Amino acid sequence: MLKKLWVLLSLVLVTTMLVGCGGGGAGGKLKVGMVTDMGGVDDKSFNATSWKGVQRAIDELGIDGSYLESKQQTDYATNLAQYVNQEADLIITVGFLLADDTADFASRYPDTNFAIVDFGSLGDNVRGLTFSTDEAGFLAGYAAAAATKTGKVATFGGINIPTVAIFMVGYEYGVNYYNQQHGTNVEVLGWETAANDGVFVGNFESTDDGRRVAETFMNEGADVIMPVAGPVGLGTAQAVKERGNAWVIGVDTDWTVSAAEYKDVILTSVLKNMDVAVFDTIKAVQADDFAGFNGENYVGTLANDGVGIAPIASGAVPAGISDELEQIKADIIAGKINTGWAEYSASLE
Amino acid sequence: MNENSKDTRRARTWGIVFLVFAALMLVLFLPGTTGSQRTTFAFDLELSEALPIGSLTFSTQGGLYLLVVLAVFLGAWQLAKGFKQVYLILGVVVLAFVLAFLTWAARDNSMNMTGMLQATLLRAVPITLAALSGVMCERCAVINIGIEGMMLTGAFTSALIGSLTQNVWVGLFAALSAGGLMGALLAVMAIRYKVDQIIAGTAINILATGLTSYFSSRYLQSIPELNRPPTFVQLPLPVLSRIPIVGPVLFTNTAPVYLMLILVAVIHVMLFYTRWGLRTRAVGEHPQAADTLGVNVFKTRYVNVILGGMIAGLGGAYLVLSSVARFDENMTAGRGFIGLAAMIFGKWSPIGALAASLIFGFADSLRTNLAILRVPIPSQFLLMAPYLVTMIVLAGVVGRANPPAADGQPYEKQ
Amino acid sequence: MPPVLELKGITKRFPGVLANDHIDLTLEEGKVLALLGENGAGKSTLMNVLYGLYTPDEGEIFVRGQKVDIHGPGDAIALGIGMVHQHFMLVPVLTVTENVMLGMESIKNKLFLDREVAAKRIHEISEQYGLDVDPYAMVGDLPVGIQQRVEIIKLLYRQADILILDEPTAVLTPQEVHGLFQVIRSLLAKGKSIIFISHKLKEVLEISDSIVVLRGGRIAGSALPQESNERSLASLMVGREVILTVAKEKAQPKEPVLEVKNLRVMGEGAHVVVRDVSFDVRAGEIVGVAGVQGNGQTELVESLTGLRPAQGGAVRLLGKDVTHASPRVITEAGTSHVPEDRQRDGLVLSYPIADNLIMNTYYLPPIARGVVLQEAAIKERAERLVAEYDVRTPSIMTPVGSLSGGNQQKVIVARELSRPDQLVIASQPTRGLDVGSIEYIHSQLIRKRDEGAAVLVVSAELDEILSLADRIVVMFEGRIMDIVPIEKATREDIGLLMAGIHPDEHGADVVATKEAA
Amino acid sequence: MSEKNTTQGKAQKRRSRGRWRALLTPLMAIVTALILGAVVIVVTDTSVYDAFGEGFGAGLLRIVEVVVTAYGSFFAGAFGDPARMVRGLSTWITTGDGSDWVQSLYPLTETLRYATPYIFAGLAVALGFRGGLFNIGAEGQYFIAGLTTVFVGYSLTGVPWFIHVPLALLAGILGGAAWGAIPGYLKAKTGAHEVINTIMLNYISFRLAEYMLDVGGPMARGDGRPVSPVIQPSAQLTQFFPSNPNIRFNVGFFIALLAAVFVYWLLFKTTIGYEIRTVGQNPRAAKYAGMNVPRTVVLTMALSGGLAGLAASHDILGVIGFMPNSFSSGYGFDAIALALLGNSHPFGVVLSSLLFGALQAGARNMQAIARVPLDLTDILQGLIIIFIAAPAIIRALYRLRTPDEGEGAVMTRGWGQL
Repeated sequence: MLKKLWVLLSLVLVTTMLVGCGGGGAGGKLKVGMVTDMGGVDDKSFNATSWKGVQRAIDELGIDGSYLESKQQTDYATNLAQYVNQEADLIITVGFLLADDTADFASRYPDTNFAIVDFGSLGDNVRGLTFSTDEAGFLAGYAAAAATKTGKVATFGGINIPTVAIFMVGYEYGVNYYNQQHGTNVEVLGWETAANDGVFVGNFESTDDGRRVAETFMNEGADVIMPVAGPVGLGTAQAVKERGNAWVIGVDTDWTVSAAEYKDVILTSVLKNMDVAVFDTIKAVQADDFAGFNGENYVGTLANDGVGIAPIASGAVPAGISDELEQIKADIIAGKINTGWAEYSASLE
Repeated sequence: MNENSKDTRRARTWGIVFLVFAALMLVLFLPGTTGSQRTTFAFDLELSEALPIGSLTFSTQGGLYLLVVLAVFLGAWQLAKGFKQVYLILGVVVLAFVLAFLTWAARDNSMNMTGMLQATLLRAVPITLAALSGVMCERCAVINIGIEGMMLTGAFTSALIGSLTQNVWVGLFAALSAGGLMGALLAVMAIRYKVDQIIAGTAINILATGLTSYFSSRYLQSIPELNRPPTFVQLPLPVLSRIPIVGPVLFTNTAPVYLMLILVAVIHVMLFYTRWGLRTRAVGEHPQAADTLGVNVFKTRYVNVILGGMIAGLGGAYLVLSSVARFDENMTAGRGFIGLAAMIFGKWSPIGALAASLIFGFADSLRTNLAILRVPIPSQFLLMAPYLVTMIVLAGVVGRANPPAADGQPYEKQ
Repeated sequence: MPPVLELKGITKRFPGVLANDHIDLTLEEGKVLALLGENGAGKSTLMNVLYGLYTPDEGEIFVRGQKVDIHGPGDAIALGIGMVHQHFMLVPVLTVTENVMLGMESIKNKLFLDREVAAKRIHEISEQYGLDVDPYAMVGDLPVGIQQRVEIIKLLYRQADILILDEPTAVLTPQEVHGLFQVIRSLLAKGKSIIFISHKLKEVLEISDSIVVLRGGRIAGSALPQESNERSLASLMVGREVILTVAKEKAQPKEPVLEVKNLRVMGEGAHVVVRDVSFDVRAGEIVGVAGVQGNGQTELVESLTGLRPAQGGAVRLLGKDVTHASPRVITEAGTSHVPEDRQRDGLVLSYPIADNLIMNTYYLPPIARGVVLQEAAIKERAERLVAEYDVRTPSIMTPVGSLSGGNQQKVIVARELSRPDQLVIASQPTRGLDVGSIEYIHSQLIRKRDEGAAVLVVSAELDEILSLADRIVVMFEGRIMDIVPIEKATREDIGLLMAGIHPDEHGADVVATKEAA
Repeated sequence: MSEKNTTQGKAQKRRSRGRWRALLTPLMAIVTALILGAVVIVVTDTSVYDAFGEGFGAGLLRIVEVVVTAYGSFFAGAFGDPARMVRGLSTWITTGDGSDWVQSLYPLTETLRYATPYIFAGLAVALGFRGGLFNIGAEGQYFIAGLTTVFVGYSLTGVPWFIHVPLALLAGILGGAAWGAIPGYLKAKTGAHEVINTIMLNYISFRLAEYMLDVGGPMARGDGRPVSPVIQPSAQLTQFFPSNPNIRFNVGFFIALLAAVFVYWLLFKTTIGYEIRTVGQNPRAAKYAGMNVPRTVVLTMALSGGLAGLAASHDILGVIGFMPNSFSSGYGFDAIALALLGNSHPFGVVLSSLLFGALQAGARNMQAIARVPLDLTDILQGLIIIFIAAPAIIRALYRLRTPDEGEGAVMTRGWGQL
């Protein structure tokens, strides 16, 4: 009985090993690999949005695209090595936590193209994809201030890291700018750039926390809330939807599309068009005349539509506000308005 | 005589503790205030049916002094005469301290007390259900450390089945079944196979995390329609919901919240006043004794552990069907473990578990309010607070809580 | 009329053991059948078979002439069979009423426990049989004797008419035993039949109508009390002539080794359980501490060995103050300790014998050099002690848990007595052992005395104290009732002292501490 | 005399056969878990349903294909490709270019690298089990040790490696030990159960690490990211294949093996280990024997924490080179499985860690080739724990004979006090 089992086992082992090693190798397609950070590809945030860009490239450009999830810090290099060994043409890493490993691989594989979301330049063959989210957050803050009836707007984050906080910084500055322009006194709950601290739920998982924090905000009189915490924000949207007399501001993508069930309470969304940046990067690499990144980076701004805000819910703000927002957008592009980046960086020193 | 002197010494210690609290209020909160500052506590909630009672605005320093005087008075009385219910008075003094903290934090600002109490209860719901699950299992001497996994399973199932059927009750029922199934797995391992119960629970946690995450990434994420369950609507109870403060907090809730409150009461009554409860407690304390009187120890344990699993499943379903209307990986975020701590803190009684969970819920909602009021404590430290509270509570205040005598021991027919 | 209970050819096997080998028993209505035998003779197994806790491999049971199958306690209860276990089956945190009604609850309103009705019935039963018990008392707060009454009430509540009493007198004072016998007689008068299990010859002779002696799982013989005496029953029980007294020389006490003065000790739950106890133990004598279990002896020993802090008073060992010393300091000062519960306190059952033999010397040379254990030395020592103390084991690497109780105790005795200590404290040294092991351990304690050590023996068995001790300290409710030299000790007097009654009415207040002072 | 010898010989033979049988149950547990894992993979693969739409035979074929692809890539990722190894070796011999040979070893080195922190963490939990303590806090101890080890790693400059590396390792040990000693102390002094306290300390340690590494925080690198500075080169653990930096197999693995030998020696050959085991098996007996039970409890938890800390030291000094604010690893719960699987014996832990290392390395390859979510490893691990903890299930399933009961560690003792 046991002997037979052994024979069977070893047979299975041998065959599976033989088959397993045959994997890999793609046709003439451009091979693009994406390495997520620990949130995984279904984080409802930057991993998901970046993957959307790759998916679009698969559909529209006919590339061979795939992703590898990371569960722990040491997985990044493992996954990068996996793609390097598969001789991927472009490797996209998502999140600043992968910067060190990306830099390392980029220097060792100068012929491979890399792109990293949320981090700046790392070398000639790496394209940094960064976003001036404060600019978009500024517009959202301005719109929020215009939309509030209670004079209080709120925001909170998952964990206090720069890519999260920068949304909140722009938001606060936008509200203040509105106050300045309209002589109002709209208050921001949940973030203070000067203190570099605010309301954080401490994770990107517990949607219930998002709901409870939203309820507390509403009880304290806020009627616009911007959650910067991945799926936790959907808990906020649910709370606001049930209450009905407040607004949510989506982040990363247009929530009226990605979370359509909440579209009635979504004032607008702060767009961080990572998918566009990723898609553009893939497209550039696929182009016939592509000659390497040569240290060229991508900074998503209002100017190049790398960041922006989604259309504002109709009737939510007074009629003139859209025009004002257009003007502000132009002023930001022209560098006439401070969106808070400088002060925020200073507070980090 | 010796025993008496020890008692007086303890009484004196408590008196000093109360005075220290008073001194802390003076030192910590008073210096940062000015005479012109005013604190506002609001009590009305928007959209609630409760009769409005307005808000309370008072001088910050005045409020602080009042609370300090209260604590000093209680401390002095304790030193001089001593209270019979020391722990009750301790509660009052701690409450005074928290109020002083809030008075200080909300200086030149306002805070909605009713809102905070409401958040306290709602945040306590999943923790209480987790703790109740623990009570059910441990009262018959099966340790359940797999509550977290059972909750996750319940949450996942309720999201999936709720979405498929678009019926909250079916979703809830599915979560109960899934939780019960996980409970049955624990029961079989603990009772039939006599596996170390903590290890069995750990296995359930790992397995449930893996299964829910795996199926979530295979199905729920790619097909959003599978992750759009309906939710329970609020059912304000007639008349009761119009009472100020109490109405919005207690009587304007969804069915699972009422269900939780009813479960606490029912399990408490069942445990201490019915045949099932008597047998359960006997099995947890002295299974042989129960066995020799013809009580089926194994059956009692199977039933209780499966029921415990169902309650944990309900806790998961609450998060989905009564809170956020979707499942996300690891969305329980440690509530099962906090519930376990609440069970111990509550001394294995349902009402105690509720009380302990409310303390955790309060710590949670308090830190949100404090962060909104821009208390200059880094958010990370505010986030640590509930865990620190748990440790302090376990180490000091409850001292040695006594679990059911046979807790964790598999029963063998001799 | 058929006998009320009849067992025919009951056989029960456990892996490697034949616990009951074709046992036949007959119990007549209104009579007491005594089941006599040593520990391990198969009495408890037989009764567990009868009570449905075990299923017999062979044999038949007849109740009132009807053949019955008993698959669990529920069946036994339904047939009117009830059992008072040697270790009480009571839940300490429940009340008397709750304990009694458990499994047969009175219910009101279809759901709720009806404690009043049950309490009323308990009250009736206690009136009827002279069992005075408060139905609302918490069982854990009751003294042992009362707990036993609760157990009997449990049976009567279930209308049992065949009562099995398993070693009911083990935890009682002679006076309480007397009370129990009165209860038994009133039960018989109401037509109940009783199986009385014991290994105490005197009691069996006093209460029973017929006697069956078990040995090694078989019936060794049966007897009628009026035709038997202690000696004949004992030889039936043990299978050979036994010497019921221990041979020893008269003690030659020398200087005091242990001096205890006004010692106060708290028990669990912050009650004082040892109250101002003073006595001494001299080199070359055995002092026996007599008393019903739970009168502070356990805490006294724990305090003397450093396991429980003293609240007041002083303990001096060889002139050195050790009142607040740690167990290790006390051990190193020259104390051996045979703990009361060998499996719980004295051994690590999963360890081999060799590892158990080094439990208090593991850190000393030659067992350890620095922190490194010396395996050769451990083995050598184990081989030597196993041979010297007659531990019956296949190997020194056998886990202690697989040895018999007697051999387990010998391992502890070997470990403790092999050291050149001047003080030996032995708590219940022979509890639950067979006669052979008891004799052996007694002889070792006496050898130790004769070598000049001071020996303190605590035992709940009055016979053990009477046969071993040179002086007897009697404890009651944490106090020393009296200290009696063996020459002046009589069974009856010591029994009265154990029950808190001073036989000498005039000296009651004076005698308590005179010896120690 | 000679008779005695032969009986002893027989007994020995029986014992060694028993040992093989003891290995059989875990093996069957793993196989069973893999089979159930395959069921999960197949059931959740839509292509299988499509294939069944075409016909029953096609469906069956597809099932085999799915399973073989999944587990094939799994084994290839865990152990490598034998053919490639041979090819690489022959190239090396003929041309002197060893890079192919080294590259072919990559999967194997990944397995060993994943196994290294597992050995440390598994030893931590196993040591706790031996001492009757249930350390669920390896994760938190890992975090705190990460902070201390990385601090020494980056802040100390100008010291040679043979001073820097031991110092950084020591920092990790001390950090973990301190964090482990807290619940030990609380248990010894107040009876608060270590399970709850270690869980609480896990959450606290995450927040603490977040605070320390927060941008602008005390240990932040200062490039706008919540990560620590990179450690000095002198603090790096020696890499074995510097020619191929993708291979991050380092001397840490051998430190882990040394740690296992040390724990074995400590537990079974020293008086300290004797105390730890006695307290674990029977704290009352330990107290009666004059051992200082509270001190032993604190010591056990500190040692356990120190071992968990070494896992962090390995990951930082040998693999990542810095500490990010989300350092999470899941080692805490995995370690429980490892200790259990290894029967709380140090060498058993090494074996089970190798298994889990293979599981992790294989799963990553399985993700890349067969696109099976990584979460499958959790399912497999959960199942393996269940089957190992309840060997009766496996024995019943495969009709194996019941082995002789030997000395096992007392795992936990409920909420009971010392």
